[in-house]
This record gives sequence, structure tokens and C-alpha cells, in this order.
Amino acid sequence: MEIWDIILKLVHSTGFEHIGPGQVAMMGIGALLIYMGVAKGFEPLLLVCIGFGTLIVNLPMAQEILLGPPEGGEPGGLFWYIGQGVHLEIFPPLIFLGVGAMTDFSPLIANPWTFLLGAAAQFGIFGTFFIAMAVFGFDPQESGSIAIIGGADGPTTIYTCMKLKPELLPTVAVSAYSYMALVPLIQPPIMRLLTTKKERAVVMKGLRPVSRTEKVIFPLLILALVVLFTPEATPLVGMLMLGNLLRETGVTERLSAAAQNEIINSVTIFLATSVGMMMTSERFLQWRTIKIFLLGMLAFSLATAGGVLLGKFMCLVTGGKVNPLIGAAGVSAVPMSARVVHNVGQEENPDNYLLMHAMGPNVAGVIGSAAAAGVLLAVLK
Amino acid sequence: MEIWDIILKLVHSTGFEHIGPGQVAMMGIGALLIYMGVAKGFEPLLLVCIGFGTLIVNLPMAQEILLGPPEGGEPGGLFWYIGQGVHLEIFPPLIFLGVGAMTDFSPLIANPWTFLLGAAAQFGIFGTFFIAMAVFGFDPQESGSIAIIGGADGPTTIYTCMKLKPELLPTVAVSAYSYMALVPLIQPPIMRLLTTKKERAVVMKGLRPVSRTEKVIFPLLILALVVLFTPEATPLVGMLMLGNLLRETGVTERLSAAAQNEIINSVTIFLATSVGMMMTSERFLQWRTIKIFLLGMLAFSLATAGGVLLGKFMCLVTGGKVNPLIGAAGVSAVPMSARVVHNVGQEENPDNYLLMHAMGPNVAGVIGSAAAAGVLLAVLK
Amino acid sequence: MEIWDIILKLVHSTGFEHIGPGQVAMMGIGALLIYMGVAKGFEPLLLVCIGFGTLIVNLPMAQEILLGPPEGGEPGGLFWYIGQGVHLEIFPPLIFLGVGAMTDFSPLIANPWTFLLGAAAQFGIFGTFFIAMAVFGFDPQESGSIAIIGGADGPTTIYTCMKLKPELLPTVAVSAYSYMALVPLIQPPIMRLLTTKKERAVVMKGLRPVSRTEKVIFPLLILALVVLFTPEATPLVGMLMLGNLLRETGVTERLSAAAQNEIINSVTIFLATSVGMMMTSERFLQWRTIKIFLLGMLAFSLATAGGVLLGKFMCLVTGGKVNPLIGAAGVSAVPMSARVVHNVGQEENPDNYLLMHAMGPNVAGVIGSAAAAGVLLAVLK
Amino acid sequence: MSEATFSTTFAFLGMAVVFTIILVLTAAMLVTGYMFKTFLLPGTPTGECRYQPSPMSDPPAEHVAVIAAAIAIHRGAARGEISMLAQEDRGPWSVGSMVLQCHGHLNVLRRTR
Amino acid sequence: MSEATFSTTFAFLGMAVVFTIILVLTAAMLVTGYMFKTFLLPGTPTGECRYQPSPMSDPPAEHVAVIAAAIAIHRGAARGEISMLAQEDRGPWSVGSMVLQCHGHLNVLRRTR
Amino acid sequence: MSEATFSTTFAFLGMAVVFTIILVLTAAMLVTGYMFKTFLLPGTPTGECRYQPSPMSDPPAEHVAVIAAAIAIHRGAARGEISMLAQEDRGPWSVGSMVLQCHGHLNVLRRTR
Ligand code: NA
Ligand code: NA
Ligand code: NA
Repeated sequence: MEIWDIILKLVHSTGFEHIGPGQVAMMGIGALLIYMGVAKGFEPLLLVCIGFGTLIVNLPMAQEILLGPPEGGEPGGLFWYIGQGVHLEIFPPLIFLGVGAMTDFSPLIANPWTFLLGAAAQFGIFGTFFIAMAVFGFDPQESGSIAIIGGADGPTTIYTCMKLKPELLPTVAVSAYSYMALVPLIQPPIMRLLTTKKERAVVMKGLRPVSRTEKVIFPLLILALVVLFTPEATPLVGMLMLGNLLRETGVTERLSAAAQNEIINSVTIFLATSVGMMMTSERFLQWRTIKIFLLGMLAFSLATAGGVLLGKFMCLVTGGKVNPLIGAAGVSAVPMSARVVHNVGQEENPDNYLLMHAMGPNVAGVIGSAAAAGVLLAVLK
Repeated sequence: MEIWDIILKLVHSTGFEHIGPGQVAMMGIGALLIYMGVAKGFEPLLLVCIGFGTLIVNLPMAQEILLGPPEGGEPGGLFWYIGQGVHLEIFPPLIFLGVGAMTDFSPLIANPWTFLLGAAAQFGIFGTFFIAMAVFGFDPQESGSIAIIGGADGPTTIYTCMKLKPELLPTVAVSAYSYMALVPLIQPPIMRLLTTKKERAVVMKGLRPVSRTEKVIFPLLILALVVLFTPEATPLVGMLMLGNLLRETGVTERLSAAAQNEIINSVTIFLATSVGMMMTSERFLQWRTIKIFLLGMLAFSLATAGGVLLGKFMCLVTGGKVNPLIGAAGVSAVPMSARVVHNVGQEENPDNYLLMHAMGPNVAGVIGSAAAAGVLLAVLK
Repeated sequence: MEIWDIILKLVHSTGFEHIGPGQVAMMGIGALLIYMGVAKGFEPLLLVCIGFGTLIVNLPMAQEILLGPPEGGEPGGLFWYIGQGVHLEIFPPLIFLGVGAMTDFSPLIANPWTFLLGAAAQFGIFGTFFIAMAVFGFDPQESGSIAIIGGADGPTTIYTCMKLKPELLPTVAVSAYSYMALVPLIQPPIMRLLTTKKERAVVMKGLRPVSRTEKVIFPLLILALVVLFTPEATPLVGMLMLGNLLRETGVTERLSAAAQNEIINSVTIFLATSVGMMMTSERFLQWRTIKIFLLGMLAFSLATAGGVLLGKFMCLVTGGKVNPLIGAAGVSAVPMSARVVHNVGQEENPDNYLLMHAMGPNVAGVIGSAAAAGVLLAVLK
Repeated sequence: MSEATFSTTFAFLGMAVVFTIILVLTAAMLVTGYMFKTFLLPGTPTGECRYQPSPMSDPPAEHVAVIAAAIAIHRGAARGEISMLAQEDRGPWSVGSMVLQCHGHLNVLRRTR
Repeated sequence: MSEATFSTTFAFLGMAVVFTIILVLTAAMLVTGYMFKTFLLPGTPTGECRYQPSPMSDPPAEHVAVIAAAIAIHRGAARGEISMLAQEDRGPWSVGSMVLQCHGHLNVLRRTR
Repeated sequence: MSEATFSTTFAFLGMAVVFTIILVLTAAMLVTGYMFKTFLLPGTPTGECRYQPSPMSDPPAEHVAVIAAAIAIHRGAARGEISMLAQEDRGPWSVGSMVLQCHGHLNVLRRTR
């Protein structure tokens, strides 16, 4: 090797000749996602990692080094291995294991009727599917992947999109998490538009206490029924309910703590960074990205509207015992949208505490979206 | 696609046409295991997860979705991947890493003679092997897999059974964990039958304090000797002793905490749920299951008897300085059977504190069973 | 099977016929490493696990049982699987994720000039490379693997050595961790030799406070620039900076805690034990091991000298505002060498608090070594 | 079948299926809840002071919740139930049932970590 | 060799091997223990009050153990040693050595978590 | 090219490249730091008592740091800054900025766990 060879090798090994405008733009988007997470507090656990992944993967040559597959005895890139958790659909159910262990379903058990509000909000999914396909001309798999944004549930969205149309994943995931963070801006106008002042002021009766036995039976019963109808949702609902079972037995505290902390936190880092590393300019800097963001916004709006409208119907039927606002919590985005309901309710009556009542549809929305995902997968996969 | 196609696809995607009586029975068994764990407090960390796995895998179509291998580019089911930890025999040694970090061997170090009681209790393994093969007609590998139930140690049982006869695993594991939980019912009658009132009332001398240096040397010394005699036991004893070393050095607290908490808890969830998912009707609803449960009961009884009889002999030789009851703790089932010894001892003399003395044979039983497993594997594999 | 067959099988299954003098010597080395970790407190988290791995893998037959690859349907050994984390270069970046989450870069941000001291200390790497190749006659890949010891950074060393010359890994890693632990003995004489009493007594001005925004921008900015120049360092610097970003955002505490605890602790156990298991007599009991240890010592000395000499130059240029001792902290070995600087400084002036000023070059040395690793990989791989 | 027809049909059918599933779930829970209230738990203890501030929980947030609850009860506005949710990151939350001086029934959403 | 012969033989031999191994382990430990007591640790400090209730441990359980120990010592029944094990799930336990007011030597099994 | 030439060349060039990279990093940070001080953070609050001993931290170590700081300030030796690092294992450490009775500015390296 001559001296010049070494110098040339050193020069060529730098990344300067590999920077393009697309990459710079994507790095800006990565920085923007981090900014949204850090400065605005928008879903920081996810957006900071996604943004970091976007930023690093668009640095020159980083994509080959981080994501290159193993070849001829040489090991693959670090995130080629870590990313298998996304590609093999292992991470989203593991996140749900932790979510289940963190979720208290008692408001829903105490008032099962609110379950229906969690179903109504799935109009966000199916309405968006219709518009994505019939109006925007996406194909059925693309439409399903975009529609699931309306589920307002990260793991469900990622799981479904990976099965239907993996190349849309980064766009769909970023859109889903962004709108989940924007729930306090998106929902209130729709809620106010669709309800009267009197409806918003309805005070609801206190919830009955729920026994431990009921809390233990709940995950098993729901799991059995959901899987019976939509077997495709098994991994998602199964892990959600395993986590919840570990939480509620009262004798598996160690395991519940593991699901709530070490498992979900580690997986979140790896999942979100992997998703961020799929954000390349070829995938993201496209017209369809704008369409997907528009449709995602629509999905959240339709979901809110669906929930509130069924809430109004329930208010009517019960003679004003149900505050229609709680329907908006059916979109899930737990517990953010329940908080939004609470705050909008207190604008009319500061002594009205809707939070607990909104938690019912809120957690029901998680189950409803998983069922909807099962339906999408059954027909479109 | 016609409308009817969509409807048919939706109908066929449900699980209703896939339910059979075997599956319903197995789901009942899953629910029973959860009930035993939650309501009776029987080994809840294991039985809740095993029961959940049994329940979910017998829901219609769940088996294909959760356990299906990867095929033609499509990823496999979630528990096809997680289950590799069982199939590749990775999880049981990792559990032992945590068990080692949780185990204090000082009662055994202070009184090494009690080590022999942990050997005598291995009669539960070899006696059961004889009966399983000679009387019940199981083949050698099956007999070994069933005999290891007498080791009263989850990870050892699972590791050995996976190497000898994987298809027996779910039955053997459930049997082992059930009887471990039933130790307070199984052991006392045998203990009372084999000992006199006077023997049970023997008060033992206080244990000497053990220095940190001895505690650090212990795992390394035992490891070297056990591996020298039974190399097959290396992964089990190795991880047990690595965990114990991390615990006792006094300078690796961080790693010991990781082994005791995040590692063992996460692995327990994945291991136990994976084992539960092997509980299908073809495997479990068989005559041999009843035989295995009978033999498991026998194994625990023989182990108890072996320990107590050697205890009587040691009592005789030492002129009454050893309480024979502590032999019963040699079965392991740490620390349950040591507690049983303590309670039975206090029936005769309420001021007799046998617990610490019983912890010696108790932890010795763990090492003894691992050695016995090494012997089984050396000859039968 | 005849009775004699069983007996023979049992006898042959023991390890007695497989012990050689090399193995016994290696087990002694393993015990020595554990002793250094436990009794002397030398990098205990690493050396205890490495020593344990060395000890167990040299027990008779343990190597085949623990490290054997999968064959004909039979699963491989436990550490064949766990060791993939080392072979596929997954573990070192994960350790860096935790290190990043534990590292506070604010002393460096407050005084960026100290960054240069972290570069000067890389003379330990390149000077050693020259001597290893020109004087000791190692080939370029070997020389690079040995030189990186001078980086005084475990993960960087392991990552680089695995890419350049995997068979040197155990020797290089043990050498690196040993000298990191010996920093309080190696550095002070060199520091005293190269500085005057007056220089050592220099009191430095207080550091300015650093805002959260700067702390968040720092990892992103450094990452982008380092990757631009040395893309090969991406996995190391990337994970270091991801961990640091999670630490500094203020909104991702959960993830930062996961990186600092569960992830780094679990990976440390698996990484260090796997490295220890590479310590076989064929690899370690060689003349080159002694050469590598000599060169490792040299590397640390050159690194210290490089840092201190640039420190002297900066002292001169600033008219005595920089204490040259802080250059010694540029070797990294965080935060040990910064403490050494502090203590040597207090020998001259007990009221001189150099620690914070030394933390700047200290953390800069981590980045500098990662960049140096990138340069080595770019040319030598 | 055209894209428009397919998407309309599937949107309707999908929504119908999800509604059916959730209706079944609701029905199942109403039945279970009824059984529990009627047969299994005839005399659930009520009115006892179950609330104990956890030593692990964030004291000020807890405190704020209790004070807010006390004020609300004092005002007579909330008929036995008051709810709070700290403005924390979403994810780890739990419902704690808290009874304040036996005057009412309070539900508190607390951070679990 | 018939099944009965094989199983008998293997059962005997296996038991014998396990006993041999454990005998070797016992012997090794007796030797080490003897060496430690005789040469390495001639004057181990004794009698000092080493017990300090850990702030991380479950206070009531700890308390119960100490009280039970005190009663037992008072009764004069236990000659210097008292042992307790909380009725917790198996698995995480540790031996804590505790000396109560220097009157005796107590061993306590505590939950580690 | 001989081994000696190659190794000399590469050692020089490698060192030069690393220095260049770090120089760029230093420059970048000086620019950012200047921007922050000049434009973005014109009036950073100073002088307020920001120090609060964390309940999670090791109390005695903390205590020692504070006392040592107080003594040093009293002596007038350290002009506003005092630093401490507990003699703990390497790895988990953090810089805590602590202002003691508003008399000076203290930096403390604490164990994070
Ligand atoms: Na939803
Ligand atoms: Na046993
Ligand atoms: Na360095």
C-alpha cells in the first residue's frame, strides 16, 4: 500500500461524497420530530427515538453500516438485527404486554355500556378506509394501513401496517404518533361542534367498585371472545390481556413490574429507533406522505365524531344520564383523550369530574381497534 | 371481489368452525391452572403464565397464528420466536442465573454435612425412574423425563425434559410445578410416618457465621467439582453459580440485581407462557398424563422419604444432634419445603427453630438435582 | 445395553480424562481475574464475569457443551447463542447506549477547548500501532486490535477488535480492562514526570452553567460531525449519543433509566462472560499475550503523555490558565482518570478542585477513541 | 367490483363486524357483572376508609389530588366521586380508589412510576 | 438386557454417582471450612450488634421477625438462634444475620424484593 | 511499502485525521456555545438556590459533599466552584449543579444509582 493509497482510503471513507439533498431534508425532519418530542412534549418516548433514527440513518453511509444485511460471513449492521423485532412483528405485541400491565380496566368493567363508545370510534378506521380507497385511489392494502391510524394506538398501527404494506410503515407510524400527541388540539372543536352546552354539562353517576375477581376474569373473557371473532388479532389482544392478567392477579407483581418497566422500556427504544431508521427520503419525501397525513387527520376526526355521536344517542336513550363527550375518549390515545374529555367537560361545569367515566371508552377503544385490525387483516392480507 | 366474497372471508376468518371439544377441555385446564395460581397461591408466577398459555393456544386458530413457523418470506408467529428460548434450552439456565443470585448458600457452608441430605432426596429421581420404566413401561428417555420431576426444580426439569423427550415437556412441567406448590400437603404425612415424636423434637445447635471469602469461593469450588463429574450439568450449575458469585462478591451488586429482577422476571413470563402454549389436547389429554401425574406424586414422596431416612441415620450416628425432619427439605422446592420442615418441627416443640438448618439441605437439593440431571443426560441422551 | 455399558458410559461422561495442564493454568488465570475484581476492586463488573467465563470454559468438556454450534437438529450450547451478541457486534453498542445515558457532557460543553485533549490522548492508539507493527512485527489488523487498547474504552476496544482480528479479542479485552483498573498506578508517575510543580498547582476558573437546550443539541451535533468524517464509527457513536439524548431531553426518563440499568447490566453479564469464554489456552497461553500486555501498558502511557503534553502547550498558550494535568484525563477510563487528575492536583494544592475540569477531556476521550476506531476500521478492515 | 363499491362495502361490513364483536363483549360483561353483583358478592364491604397514601407515590401530586377532592366534597358538588389525573406522560397510570374520611368515594389516576 | 434390569441397574448406579459427587463436595467443603476456621480467620469478630433494619425492606414483616425473636429469647427457649421466614412467594429470599441487643444471634430469612 | 513506512505513515495520518475531526467538533461547539450565550440565552437566571438534596441519593455521601463545599468556601480558596466525586465504581455518575446558600456555585458528581 502506498502513502497515497492510505490517504485516498481515508478520504473515500469519509461521508462527504455521499450527502444528497434528500438526506439533508430527512435529517431536518428527524430534528423536527425530536423538537416536537422534547420542546412540545408530544409523545416524547416515541418521537425522540423515531427522530433520532431518522437523523442517524440519513447521515452519509450510515444506512449501509446500520442496516446492511449479513453477507459472506460478515455480520450485518446493528439495526439489521434489532430491526428484526419490527420485521418479524415481535415488538408491537411486547409493547402491548406492558400496556396491558399498565391499564386498569375497572372503569369499563363498572360500566360495560361504555364499551360501545369504543366501537363507535372505530368509524375513524373504516370511514378513512373508504375515503383512502375511493377518493384518494390507494390500493386496498395501502388503504388499510392508512386507515388503522384512526385506531390511535401505536402497537396496533405498526403491527397491522407491517402485515399489509411494510413500506408505508414509517410514514404511517409517524403520522399516528403525531396525531396522538395532537389530540388536545384535534378533538375539542369537533366535540363542541357536535354537542350542545346542556349535553356537555351532564354530570354522571359514580362508578361502582369492582372486585378483584371481576378484574381477573375480565382479560380472559374478553380475550376468548375477541379471538373467537377475529383470530388475526390474537397476538395483540393476547399480549394485552396477559399483561393485564399479571397486573390484576395480585400474586404476580414481579412479572407485572417487569412488563411495565424493563420489557416495555427496552422494546420502546429499539422499536421506535428502528421505525425511525426506515425514514429514508425515497420512502418519505413523496406526495403520498402528504395524503397520508391528511387521511390520518381525517381518521382522528372521524373517530372522535363517531364516538361523540353514539354518545349523543346514548344520552338520548338514557334520558340524559350519559355525557356525550365521553364518546370522544373512544379513540383511545390513552389516557390523553380521556383528559381532553375531562377538560372540555369542566369548561361547562367546573365541578364535573368526567375523567373516570371517560376512561371506560378510552380503554375500550384499545380493544376495539385491535378487533378492527383483525377485521382488516382477515380481508386484506 | 364480490360482496359475498367479503362476507364469506369475514365469516371464515372467525374461529367458530375451529372449536373442538378437546380445545374446550384444554381451555378449562388453562383456567384451572390460573385459578390454582391466583386463588390458592400455588406457584403463581409460573402457573398463571402456563395457564394463560394453555388457554390462549386452544382458542380457535390461535395455535397457527401464535406458533406457526416462518414460511415463504412471511414471519412466523410471535411465540414461534419467543419459544426458541425453550427449544434451544436458553431460558432454563437464565432462570438459574437469577435463582443463583437469589440463593444464600451460607446455611450449607456452615454445616456441609447437610449436603448429603440433598443427595439422599435424589432417590425421588432414580426410584421414580425405575418404577416408570419397569412398572409403567415408559421408554428410557420418557422415564428420565418423568423421573426428573422428583428434582422439584423447574429449570432443571425443563432443561432435562427438553433434551430427552420434548413432547412430554408441558405435562412434566405442569406436574412438577403443581407438586412443588403442593409440598405443604405431600410432605408432612410422610415425615410424620417415618420419624418418632422424639426425633421430631430434636433441637439443633446454632450455625456458625460464614465469611464473605467462603461465600465467594463456594460457587467456584462447587461448580468445578460438579462439572468435573457431570459435564452435562454445566449450563445449569454454571449459571446458578455465576448468579451466586455476582451476589456474593459485594462489588457486582448491579449485575446481581439485574439477574434477580429484570432477567429472571422477563424470562419467566416468556418461558412459562411458551410452556403453556405446548399444552394442546393431543399432547395432554392422554392416559400417559395421568400416569405422569401419579409418578410425579411418587417422585416427591420418594424424595421426601429418602431425605428423612438419611436424616434418621445421621441422627443415630451423631447421637441425636440432627433433627431428621430437615432431610425432607433436600427435595429443594426452595424455600417452601424448608418452611414445611420448620412448621412440622414446631408442632412438637414450638420453640424449635429448624428453618435455617433446613435451608442447608434445601439448597443442596438444587445442586443434587442438577447433578442427577447430568447423570440422566450422560446415559440416556 | 449391558451393565458394563452403563458404567462405562458414566465413567466416560465424567471430565477426568479431559483435563490438561493448559486448562488448569487458564482456570488459575480465571480465578486470578476474579480475585482482582473482588479483592482489589479492579473493574469488578467486567473482570468477575470475564474470570468466571475463563474458569468455566476451561473445565473439562465445558467448551463443547457451552459453545458447541447447533448440529443436525440438536441445539447449540447456551453461550453459542449468547455469544452471538459479541460475534455479531451487537453488545458493545448496547453497552454504549447505557454509557451515553450515564454520561454528563456538560463539563465538555462548558469548555470546548478541552475536547482537543481528548484528541491528543489518541496518540496512545496511533503510537502503539506504529510500535506494534514496526517493532513487534504484528500484521496491520493485529496492530490495530492491540493499539485500540490505548482508547481505554471497553466497548470501543471489543467492537474494533472483533472487526479486525477476532482471535485476539479475549487477550485484548482482558488487557484493556486490567489497565483501565490500573490507571491510578500507571498515570501519576507519567503526569509528575512531564509537568512542573507550578503547572500542577494551576487553579482553573469555574465552569459556566450549561442549558438543557445545549445538552440536547450536543449529542446530535457531535454525532452528525463524527459520522460525516468516520462513518465506520456510526454504531458506537450513534448508540452513545442516543443514550445521551434520552438522558438530556428531560422527557424520556423511563428510557434513559432502562438504558442505564436493565439494558447495560444484562448486556454486561452476557458480554463479559462470553468474552471470558474465549479465553482458552490455545489463544491465551502464547508469547504474543505477553507482547500484547506490554503494548497495552505502552498504549496507556503514550495516551497519558499525549494528553499531558497538549495540556502543557495549552497552559503555555493561555498564559497559565489551563492545568496540564487535566490532559491525562483524555485517555477516558471514565471517571477514574479524572479522579486521578484531581488527586494528583490536590497533592500540590489541597484546595484545588480539578475534577470537573478533568471531566471535559475525560468524556472527550470517549468520542476521540470512537473516532480513532473509525479511522482504524476504514483503513485496515 | 369497482374500487368504490368494494371500499364502501368493506367499510360498512367492517364497522358492522366490529360493532357486533363489541356488542357481544358488552353483553358478556353485563351478564358477568350482574352475576357478581347478585350471587357472588352479595355483601361487599363499603364505606371503610381504604385510602392509604403509598410511600412510593409522588407525594405532592398525591397531596394535590386529596386536597382537590376535599374541596370538591366540601362544596357538595361531586356526589361521592372525584377524579384526578396528574399531567404526566401517557402510559403508566393506575386507578386508585380512595375514600376520604369516609365521606365519599374518590377515584384517583396516579402515575405508577 | 431387559427393561427391568436396565432400570434397576441405572437407578442404583445413578444414585451411587450422585452420592459420590455430593460426598466429594461435602469433603471439599469440610476441608475449606476447616482451613478457614483454623488458618485464615483466627479471630473473627463476634458479639457486635450487626443488625440494622434495612430501609428498603418491608417494615412490618421485619418488625414481626424482631418481635418474635425477642419473645423467643425472653422465653429462654432458643439458645442463641431464632429463624423466621415470611410467608411470601418462593424465590427471592435472603439470609440476614441479626443480633438483637447482643443477647443472641438471630438469622432471619427476608424477602429480597 | 515496507511495514515500517506503512506503520509510520498510518500512525501520522490517523492521528492527523482524529485531530482534524476533534478540531471541527471543537469549532462547532464554540460556535454553538457563542450563539447560545449571545443570542439565545441573554439573561440566564443566576444566583438562585437551585440545590435540593435528592431523596433518592445516598444521604451521607451528599452530606459529605455539602460539608466539604462549605468548608472550602469558608476558607475562601475555591472561587465559587467546588467539586466532589464519591469513590464509587465507575460508570454511573452525574453532574449535579448545587448552589450553597447562594454564596457560590458548586458542582457535585453524584452516583446516579
Ligand atoms: Na382505538
Ligand atoms: Na432437588
Ligand atoms: Na479514550
